[in-house]
Amino acid sequence: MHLLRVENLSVSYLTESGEVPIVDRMSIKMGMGEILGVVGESGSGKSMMALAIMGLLSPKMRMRADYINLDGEDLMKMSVEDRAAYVASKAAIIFQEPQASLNPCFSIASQLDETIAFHGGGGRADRKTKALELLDDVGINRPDLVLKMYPHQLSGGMNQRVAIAMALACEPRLLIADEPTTALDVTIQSQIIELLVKLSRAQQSGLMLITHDFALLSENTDRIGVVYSGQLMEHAATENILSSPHHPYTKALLDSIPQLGDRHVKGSRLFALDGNIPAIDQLPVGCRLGPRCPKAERQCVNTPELRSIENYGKVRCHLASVSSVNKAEADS
Amino acid sequence: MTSIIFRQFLLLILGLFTLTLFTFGISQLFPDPLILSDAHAKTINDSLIENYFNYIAFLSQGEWGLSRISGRSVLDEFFIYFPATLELTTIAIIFALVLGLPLGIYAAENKNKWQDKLIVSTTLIGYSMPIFWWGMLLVLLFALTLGISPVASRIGFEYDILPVTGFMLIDTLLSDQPYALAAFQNALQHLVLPTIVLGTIPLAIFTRVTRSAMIDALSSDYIRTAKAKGLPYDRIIWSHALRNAMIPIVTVIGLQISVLITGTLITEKIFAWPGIGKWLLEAVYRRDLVTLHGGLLAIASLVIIVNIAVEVLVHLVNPKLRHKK
Amino acid sequence: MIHSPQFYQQSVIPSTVSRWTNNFLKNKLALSAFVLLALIFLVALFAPWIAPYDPAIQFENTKLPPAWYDDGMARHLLGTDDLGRDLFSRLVHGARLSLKLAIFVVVIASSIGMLLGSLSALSNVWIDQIIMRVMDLILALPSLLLAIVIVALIGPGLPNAIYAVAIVLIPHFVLITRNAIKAELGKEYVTAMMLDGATKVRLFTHSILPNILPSVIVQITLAFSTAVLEIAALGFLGLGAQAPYPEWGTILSESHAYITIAPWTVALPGLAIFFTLLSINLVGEGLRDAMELEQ
Amino acid sequence: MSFSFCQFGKQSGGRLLSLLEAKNICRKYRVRSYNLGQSGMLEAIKNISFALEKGETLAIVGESGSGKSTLARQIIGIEKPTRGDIFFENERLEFANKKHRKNRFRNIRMIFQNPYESLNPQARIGKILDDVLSINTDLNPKQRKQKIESTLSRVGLLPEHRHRYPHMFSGGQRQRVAIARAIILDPKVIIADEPLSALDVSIQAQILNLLQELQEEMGMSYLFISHDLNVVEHIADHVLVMYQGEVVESGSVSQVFDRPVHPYTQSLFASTPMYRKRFPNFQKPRDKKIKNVKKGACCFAERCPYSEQRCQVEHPDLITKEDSSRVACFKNEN
Repeated sequence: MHLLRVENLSVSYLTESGEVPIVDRMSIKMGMGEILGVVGESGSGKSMMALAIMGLLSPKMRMRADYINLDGEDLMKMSVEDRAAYVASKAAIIFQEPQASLNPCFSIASQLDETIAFHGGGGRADRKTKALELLDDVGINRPDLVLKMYPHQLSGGMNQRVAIAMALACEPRLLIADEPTTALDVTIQSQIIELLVKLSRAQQSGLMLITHDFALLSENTDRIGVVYSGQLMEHAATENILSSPHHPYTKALLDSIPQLGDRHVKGSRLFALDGNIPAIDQLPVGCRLGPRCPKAERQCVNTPELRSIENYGKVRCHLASVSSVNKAEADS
Repeated sequence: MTSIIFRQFLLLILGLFTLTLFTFGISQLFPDPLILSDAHAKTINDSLIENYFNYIAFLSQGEWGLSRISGRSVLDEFFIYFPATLELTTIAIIFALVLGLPLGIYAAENKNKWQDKLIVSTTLIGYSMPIFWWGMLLVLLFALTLGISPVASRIGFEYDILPVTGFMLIDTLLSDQPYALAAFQNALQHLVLPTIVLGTIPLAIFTRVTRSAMIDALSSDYIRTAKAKGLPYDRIIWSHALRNAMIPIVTVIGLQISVLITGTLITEKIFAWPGIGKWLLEAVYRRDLVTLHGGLLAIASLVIIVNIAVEVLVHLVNPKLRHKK
Repeated sequence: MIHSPQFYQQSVIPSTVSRWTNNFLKNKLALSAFVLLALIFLVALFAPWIAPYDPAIQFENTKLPPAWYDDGMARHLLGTDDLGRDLFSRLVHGARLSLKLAIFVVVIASSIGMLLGSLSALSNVWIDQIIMRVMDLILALPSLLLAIVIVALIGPGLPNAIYAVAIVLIPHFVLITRNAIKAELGKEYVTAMMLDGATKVRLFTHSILPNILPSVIVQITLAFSTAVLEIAALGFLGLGAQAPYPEWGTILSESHAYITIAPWTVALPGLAIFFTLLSINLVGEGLRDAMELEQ
Repeated sequence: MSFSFCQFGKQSGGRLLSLLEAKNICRKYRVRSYNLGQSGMLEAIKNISFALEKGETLAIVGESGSGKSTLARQIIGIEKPTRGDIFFENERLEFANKKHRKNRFRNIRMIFQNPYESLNPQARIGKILDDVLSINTDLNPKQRKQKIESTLSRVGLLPEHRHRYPHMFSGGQRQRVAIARAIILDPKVIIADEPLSALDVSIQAQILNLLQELQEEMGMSYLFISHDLNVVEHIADHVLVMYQGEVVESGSVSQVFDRPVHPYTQSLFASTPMYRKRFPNFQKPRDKKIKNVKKGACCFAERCPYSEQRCQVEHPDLITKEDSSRVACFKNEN
């Protein structure tokens, strides 16, 4: 049974001159307790997808989907109120800017307490004990002190821990972390990611880790989805993607990160995709990577569909099956 | 927190100092010297600095001079006229807040919809209203044509109310006359039109500020977090968003005080309201410089004090400022 | 040269100012307010030619209602006041007076204010503090109260009252200029320009000034509407323009007593003030949106 | 350019100096407290020394608050260091000296982190570049136009782009404009302050390649400030690791990336997923800070996994080893 199944989720932005699609027919599956990494560049729609699942899109956005099945119930069939309550009980989300995602006018205690109370946290004393426990769970040294503080008195890393504690207060089956460490320092980053992974494994809850940093996903995730320009380009197990990426975009992303031991040698260059990420209202015809793709062929002006490839996963590329066949031939 | 109060207190002293420097400077620049009392006259000599300190000394003893019109102490007169003004301005501010906050919140919730556009354009009309004309129009319509509101003054002359606190609404209730309750009602009726006239511009401003502060708050990350937690809509608006929006709103309320005093002068003239405005206008028509000096000093000190108080309040509602070392 | 790409490209990419103009022209409401304001300005400019009569001439028919009433007369389009003066002529001349004074006030206040604001932002802490404390003091003085004091000291009349209005408007310009400059100075492109070797003067004229101009322009429209209002208020209280000057506020104050007998003498000058203020505020609002400023 | 080249470099006053050298740079800021009368000094950087050779890249690595941007501000000449000297081409740069300033601004150029904020939003690109040339060179308008067009092509933009405003470019293009502005005067040193961190992954590689290309063509030296270890390993010749305003370790890229000694450097590697495999034994910094560390003790003592009694009281010196790498740690002394 799946924790999350999203089929053909589209999100568009309403303007005076019509709808601008931001997310295009995204389909994603997550098993119980699975850690899914979603990687993509800014504006690729990866955050919009998360907000759409959580029902947090701004009023100017429209979403459509065949179904969004979260822990056995289809969100698309619920009324707005039911849906909000159901999602809040099953899923939680943390954002990129920990400072901004906590209310600056309330103490940590009152924000945590509010959440615990709303999710049926019992009496005042019980709630306080629960709050202390939660802060302890996320590795905060002196929970009693932190409870009395306000977000601006805490560092970014601490605030992110508090945000995680608040998300855990809902006892979610699914935790979505939208660029949780981008605003943090390297050493703090790894602590937060480790914490998220540890909590997810301990509670057998799903974790969706959204980031632009491939390296971050390589160690921690079970499966990875690669998003480009609003479309899911590749969706497969982490080791598959890392060892033999099928989509040229994924390959380019992996190649454009300097490799270990790759030292300054005159004339050596990194692999880099040409050109710029297309503006969302000026998408190319056919494959959205087309004009930048080093392997583009004539057939790439036709829009590729997301196709399953045996023993691998799903890929949106005309050339993917060919190359995998070639690979199979070579193996035999 | 104590350090903030200390700092604001210093600013208050500094403000009052510049103010007295200003009034003292005026009194020196003009040939008609400002003499607060006979004792004060004796101390005046050639040294400016000494004169200033004497001036301060007399002011702080409460010797603000005698009115040239009535011959009474200016400070005493101020306290006779001030309650009427305070009553009117307080109620006008409450009126503007009670109406402006919900309107602003409602507009923010419906951002860019027709309700929002209607509210925003109405506030622009209110903001562009010359209030002396607005007052006359209201009097013409409600008092003179429809006759459902009194034309002027604080209370009907058939009621004889002993001034105890100076606030008509309280005094009528305190009165032991048999018509105390009727008088209270009558006083309320007299307040309606002046309140609307004086409150119109603050109402327009509060509505706009509330709207934009709420729009800012509602589009912030922490509201998204609150929504994700599944909190009820009303709680998100009235607790999480409004609490943050209060910071700019309180700041603007503070800035309105001096604008409100200007409005009071006009409103009191239209409604023959026996307050500070009437008192000062009388003084200027009859060139009573001592009264004007006292009035200017009292009102400006008041505005400075209120501004400082609001500043402290801003620090109180904003935890970021509260904990600043 | 004509075939060079420069010739072609320049016509393609509009300058910032033309982009703002386009934004403003797209805003129907602001545009109509601008047309109305321009009309008022034209009326003010050509008042002596537009007004049929001298505003001080007294006709026999006093308190004559506007021409569209049954007992109105065609030669007095908006009727006459209690002394038999032609209301239309008085309002037209009033426009001239009000706008002239308001422009004068705003020019004085904005130039002094911007000068002090720049000084405050660019000089050391002490000068900054002194200027700011004085501005705090002026902000604590209600504008009409200050006007009253000045009038009481120097005597009533237009020029004296005008100074009061100008003084009261200065702090807003000082604050907005100072804060805008301080914000600009903290921005990276100012540092970058300094590293290009730009002198302070060049930095100010090329980088800081163009970037703070939008906020100053919006402040000017705000100040203009405040000036019109305050001048009228002073006239209404009998402290500004004195009768028989055809100033809008003064006209209102004169006709206050005849509000029941000749309501149009109250309604029409008020409408004139109201529409002037409304159009200025709408234009200001439109400018703010067009120049992409945050509120 | 190898390190040994400088041994035969220009001689000045009997001393050998590199192209750009910083000696014991300190910068303190006065921190105004909200309480009246109380004000403290914050030492943003302490005793920083380094040498940058011609055509080489020195990378400065550190987290936010490590003082790496402050260091850049002292070198470029926006601020005057509280103490310490900066030598450029064997000449000590005086902060207030007009000739020195002009020379410094011409020859040491900067690329900022956020390309959008470092370009005047009200000016066309051509105007921004033209200003640089008209202030610093004697070229006539026609020559300036040629220079602008050739520089724009060089950084991968079109000559026509000079009519555009900054907001009309994408992030990567804007950083190209910023690079054009830096190289248009043919400088000798470029300080790049986190030039990639505001860019998307697929664009980062483009800009990194461009920077390397330009360096090879023009022989410039880079002072490359970054927190990204992969990138630093890829581009740098020498590395300076900073923590809380101090240099904790420095050396050639192979010294720092193959045999890091300082616990902070090690913890950086341990926190970066890609390097964890290379250095499986390195410890991450402590989750919970050690309390009561004395002021003036080792800057990393609070979070250091190997922190001992001595570390929490004394400050280790930055010791230069035989291979000319430097480390500030007691562990290394023994």
